[in-house]
Amino acid sequence: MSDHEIAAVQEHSGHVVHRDDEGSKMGMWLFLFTELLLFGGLFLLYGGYRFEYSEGFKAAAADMNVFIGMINTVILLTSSLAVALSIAALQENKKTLSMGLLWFTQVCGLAFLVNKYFEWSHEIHNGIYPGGPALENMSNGEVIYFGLYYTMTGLHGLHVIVGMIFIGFVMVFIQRDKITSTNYQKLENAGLYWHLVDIIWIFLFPLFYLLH
Amino acid sequence: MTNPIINLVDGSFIFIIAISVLLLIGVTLAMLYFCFRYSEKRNPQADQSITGNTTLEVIWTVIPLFLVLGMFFYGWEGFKVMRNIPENAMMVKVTGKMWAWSFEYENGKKSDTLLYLPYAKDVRFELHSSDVIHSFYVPAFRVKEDCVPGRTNKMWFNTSRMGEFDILCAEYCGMNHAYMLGKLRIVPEEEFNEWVNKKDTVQNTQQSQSPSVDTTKKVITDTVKLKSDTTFIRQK
Amino acid sequence: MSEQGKEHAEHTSHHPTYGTYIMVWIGLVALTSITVTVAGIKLGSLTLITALTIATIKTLMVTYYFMHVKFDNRVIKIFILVCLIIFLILWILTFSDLSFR
Amino acid sequence: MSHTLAHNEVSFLEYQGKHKGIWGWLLTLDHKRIGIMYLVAILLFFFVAMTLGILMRLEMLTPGETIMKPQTYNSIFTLHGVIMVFLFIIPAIPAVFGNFILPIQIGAKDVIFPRLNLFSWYLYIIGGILAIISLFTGGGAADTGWTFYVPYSIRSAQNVSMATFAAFVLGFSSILTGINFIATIHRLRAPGMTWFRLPLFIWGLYATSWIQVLATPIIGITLALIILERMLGIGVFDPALGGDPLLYQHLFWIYSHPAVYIMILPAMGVVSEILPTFARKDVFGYKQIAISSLGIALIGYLVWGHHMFASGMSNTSRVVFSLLTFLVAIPTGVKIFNWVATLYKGSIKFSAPLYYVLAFIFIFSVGGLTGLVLGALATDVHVTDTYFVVAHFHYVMFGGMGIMFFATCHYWFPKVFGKMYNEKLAVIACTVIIIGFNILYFPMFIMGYMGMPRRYYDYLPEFQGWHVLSTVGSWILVSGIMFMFGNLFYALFKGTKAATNPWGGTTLEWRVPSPPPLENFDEIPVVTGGPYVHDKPTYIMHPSRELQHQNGGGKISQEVKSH
Ligand code: HEA
Ligand code: HEA
Ligand code: CUA
Ligand SMILES: [Cu+2]
Repeated sequence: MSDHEIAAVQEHSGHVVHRDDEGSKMGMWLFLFTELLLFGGLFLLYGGYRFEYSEGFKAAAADMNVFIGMINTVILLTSSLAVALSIAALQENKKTLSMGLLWFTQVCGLAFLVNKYFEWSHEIHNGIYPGGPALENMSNGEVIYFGLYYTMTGLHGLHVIVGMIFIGFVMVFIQRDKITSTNYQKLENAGLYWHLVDIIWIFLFPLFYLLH
Repeated sequence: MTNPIINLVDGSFIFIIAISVLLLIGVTLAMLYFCFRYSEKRNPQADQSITGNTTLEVIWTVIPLFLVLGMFFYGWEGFKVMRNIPENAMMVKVTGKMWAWSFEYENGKKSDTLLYLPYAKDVRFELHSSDVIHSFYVPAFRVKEDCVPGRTNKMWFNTSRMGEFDILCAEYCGMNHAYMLGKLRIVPEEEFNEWVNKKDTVQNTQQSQSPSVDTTKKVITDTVKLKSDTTFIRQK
Repeated sequence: MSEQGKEHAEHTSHHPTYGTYIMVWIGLVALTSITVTVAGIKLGSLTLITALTIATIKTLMVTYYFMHVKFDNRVIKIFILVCLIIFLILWILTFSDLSFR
Repeated sequence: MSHTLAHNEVSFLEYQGKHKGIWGWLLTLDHKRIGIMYLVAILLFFFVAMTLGILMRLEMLTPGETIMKPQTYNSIFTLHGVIMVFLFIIPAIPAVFGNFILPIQIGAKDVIFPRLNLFSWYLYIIGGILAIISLFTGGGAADTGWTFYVPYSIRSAQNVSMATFAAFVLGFSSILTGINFIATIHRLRAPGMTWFRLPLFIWGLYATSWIQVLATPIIGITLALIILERMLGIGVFDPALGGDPLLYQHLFWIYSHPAVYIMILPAMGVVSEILPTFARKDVFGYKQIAISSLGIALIGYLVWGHHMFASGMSNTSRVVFSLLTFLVAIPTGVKIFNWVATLYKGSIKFSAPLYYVLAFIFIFSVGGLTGLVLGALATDVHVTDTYFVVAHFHYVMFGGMGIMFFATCHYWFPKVFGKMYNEKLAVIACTVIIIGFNILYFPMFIMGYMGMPRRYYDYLPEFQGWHVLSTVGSWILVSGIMFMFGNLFYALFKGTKAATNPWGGTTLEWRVPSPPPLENFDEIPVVTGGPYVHDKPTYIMHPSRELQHQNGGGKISQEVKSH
């Protein structure tokens, strides 16, 4: 038996649970797949309905504020950058920088949600909500569009919140030196989650805002 | 009178079942024979050298492939007939609602529960629903198709047999799904014409609350009672 | 087990630098503004196609660099591919119904 | 290397860790204890659902009202289906025996994420409790059928929201188990355990886990949408608002067809374990069986439309789905043929698990072959939504997966509990079950072809003879099942002590004591050969001791590498 194999065997027989970063990352990716398919079902519905009601969809989307959508896209892209940078910073043992970048991410997440809040309340104010007065008079395609709009952006918003909580926990761990420059897989996983949330928005944005 | 749909459905059924039974017998007999021949008693020492055989694997991949393709094509043949609705078929509009069938003929004649059709005619059905999904099923003619709210589905068959047949609802639609029955009465053409051109009688205007099929009379009385206390949260 | 050892070693070594990340970000923002502009010009059915193509490119950039897939081992790449293939199958088969109804 | 074997001699059942008594179970991170907790919970739900099945059969004894009103009947088949599918058959083999056996078979001390494992058990329990609460709250038990088809599920006044939410939570639990298994199989295989040395049960679980991860989210979102529609009236599926009920059906079956392979693949994995053990020889066509599991999982994604042949789906789509459906028969056939060939020139020892497996091969073939009748377009239009379908899926689900669950219980019982049951009685019970099963379900094929629709509270008088026969069959089946469980329960308390390897199995779980110690192995074994090699050892259980014996142990590393 080579030294290497002996080491491997011994490592496995130790009673301390062996830290497996690669496995942890794999688990996170598998989880991301389930998230992707969760939204995947909705995207499929969107595709199906857009095919059936392309005119209604266009009419409904005219109501969307492209500017807010674009701002939100940039906000999320920037926050993704911050998370990616924070990992690099932590790897170089720059704890303060890393924490700062994560704070910045949280602020971005919050800003995104605030924008979303104003957007939703604007629609609701205009009577566009399930059973609302404006929606009652709209065509089937428009009703479906708004049904999907609320569910998809709503679910996405929920994911932003979950991502922020996830990052919040990670920040506590970094503060307490549970996550360090040699043991940063949890931060990476939080990052992966955050990027996924970003990717989903990358698709939601053109699908709901940019159809003229 | 031959009816292509019945023949093709029954034909492909027999074809698939025949192959299946042969395969099943083959597999089972081989299994039982091996169990008998190679039991511990008769064969104390297993032959460890047998771990696979590529020729066999190919055989039992390729042959089944052809068998199932055969089954597919037979089924497809029947299906083509089912979906290929004759141009000059007479049309009946079928509407399913909880829990009764109603039929409307081309001349505007309406009928509940009871579907009169002339003998030896191609009949096309347009299927509608006014609430949830139902399925218009006439077992005697081997056809069914769902009635989906918001859509118009189509099906057809040839009324190749005279007599009375059951119409059933084959898609679960709530409490009285089992009582959503109808009767198909196929009569000689003259008799049908007479019926279809007669002005609506009392029997047809009385908006039957529940299907009035003789066979289920007994149970209907107490289900009508039950039905009235089923509420729907959002009645559109 | 030696396989695992190697993965460990790989893990810490190359990650992109700050510069790369920032370049990627600039690219992403640029692409975003392109989609918005293109959507403004009336291109008809092309709008959707360009929008989705750009979104796909952006996604590739995010996964490749921000999510470090570029530096991951083969297993994760294959996983992602499997997931995408399945997703594609769902689309194709669902549209085999919708587009022929 | 320290030889602290002492604590490892205590079995996981007796081991007292941080928490004592019941907390030692409820807070355990040990995969074996979690497996047993699943077993208890799943059996509980299984009994409930079986009782509902029996009640349905009683109702069908006579036309008209026999013991219940239509509304009750509709709720009962819904619950029967929901519990059987989401609470019994999907988790049964993976969550119970997958959890228990998987880490041992690949030579690991636990699954890779033990906390997640416990968490998914709790999700399972929460889902189960929600399902039960849904019976008594809101408008009463859901009455939509387990398929929750819109728009009925949106309109029904019953407590559909809670029932779908329960299914949602259960789906989440299933996803987490899947993630855990995939990562475990990738990361924690013992040295030398290459992919083609994995036991076939592991291959079955691996394929299953992928379906769990990549299909379950779809049903999650679909059911969530039903809840949203009901609560908020969001227009997504409701045709009154322009929704398309067929899109719902697509989404539902995108999950639920692959789900039937979630049910059967682990069962097929166990077949591939039991046959070589009792034939006392290597399995026939190892690679084909392993790959066909992946094949079935993949093709499983391509065929969901066969549930919608009469729904108004486009003709093109119906033809495509029918063609694809037939392809599943190929990898399944490959498995069946290889299993039968495994018996060839074996030295077959007849024990209870083997009887169940033989029964499985016959009954599952009947179920699978009748699936082909459903897959063919012309015939399916006639028999869809009739008792023919009911017969088909009981043959594959109960006769396939259910019977294999019983087989699995008998096969690993000595390993899990360290006790041995009365084998004669087990074989008698098996015989009664098979007879009862066929009398119960075979008449349904006939009724179905005659045109008896499913989910019917009542029926036309001409069907009564068959219904009576079927109900009588259900009584025979009940006696068999009660007898079987009685035998096992008795053995749990009064059984004789089981040996480490009572059957002469060759996989790793038979190398550790019965019941296994807390961390399974005091030292991770090294694997040197395939899983079903009967004539030479293929595991080195104590590599470090071996190492001391033969200087440098060049032999081991050679053998490890040789594959
Ligand atoms: C464990 C679960 C399980 C399994 C494994 C299967 C396996 C199969 N099922 Fe089944 N099925 C269900 C569970 C399952 N099914 C359920 C629950 C429903 C109803 C859901 C509902 O509506 O409530 C259903 C419904 C259902 C339908 C829809 C019926 C309808 O509603 O109209 C169809 C249609 O194609 C179908 C087909 C098949 C096929 C082709 C297989 C194949 O995988 C079978 C393959 C096996 C074999 C073919 C037999 C063995 C092979 C040989 C002996 C080799 C030689 C064979 C040949 C050469 C052909 N099934
Ligand atoms: C794993 C899956 C599984 C299993 C094992 C079973 C088992 C049984 N099922 Fe099945 N069944 C389904 C899954 C399953 N079912 C599904 C998915 C549906 C579709 C639902 C729908 O349409 O939505 C269905 C539908 C269904 C119907 C059709 C209803 C209809 O369409 O009208 C019928 C009718 O007879 C039926 C009967 C039975 C019977 C008699 C059993 C028997 O095997 C049960 C045997 C029972 C025993 C052996 C009881 C022994 C135990 C006790 C008596 C309890 C003792 C209690 C304690 C110790 C606490 N089932
Ligand atoms: Cu109408 Cu069932
Ligand atoms: Cu299916």
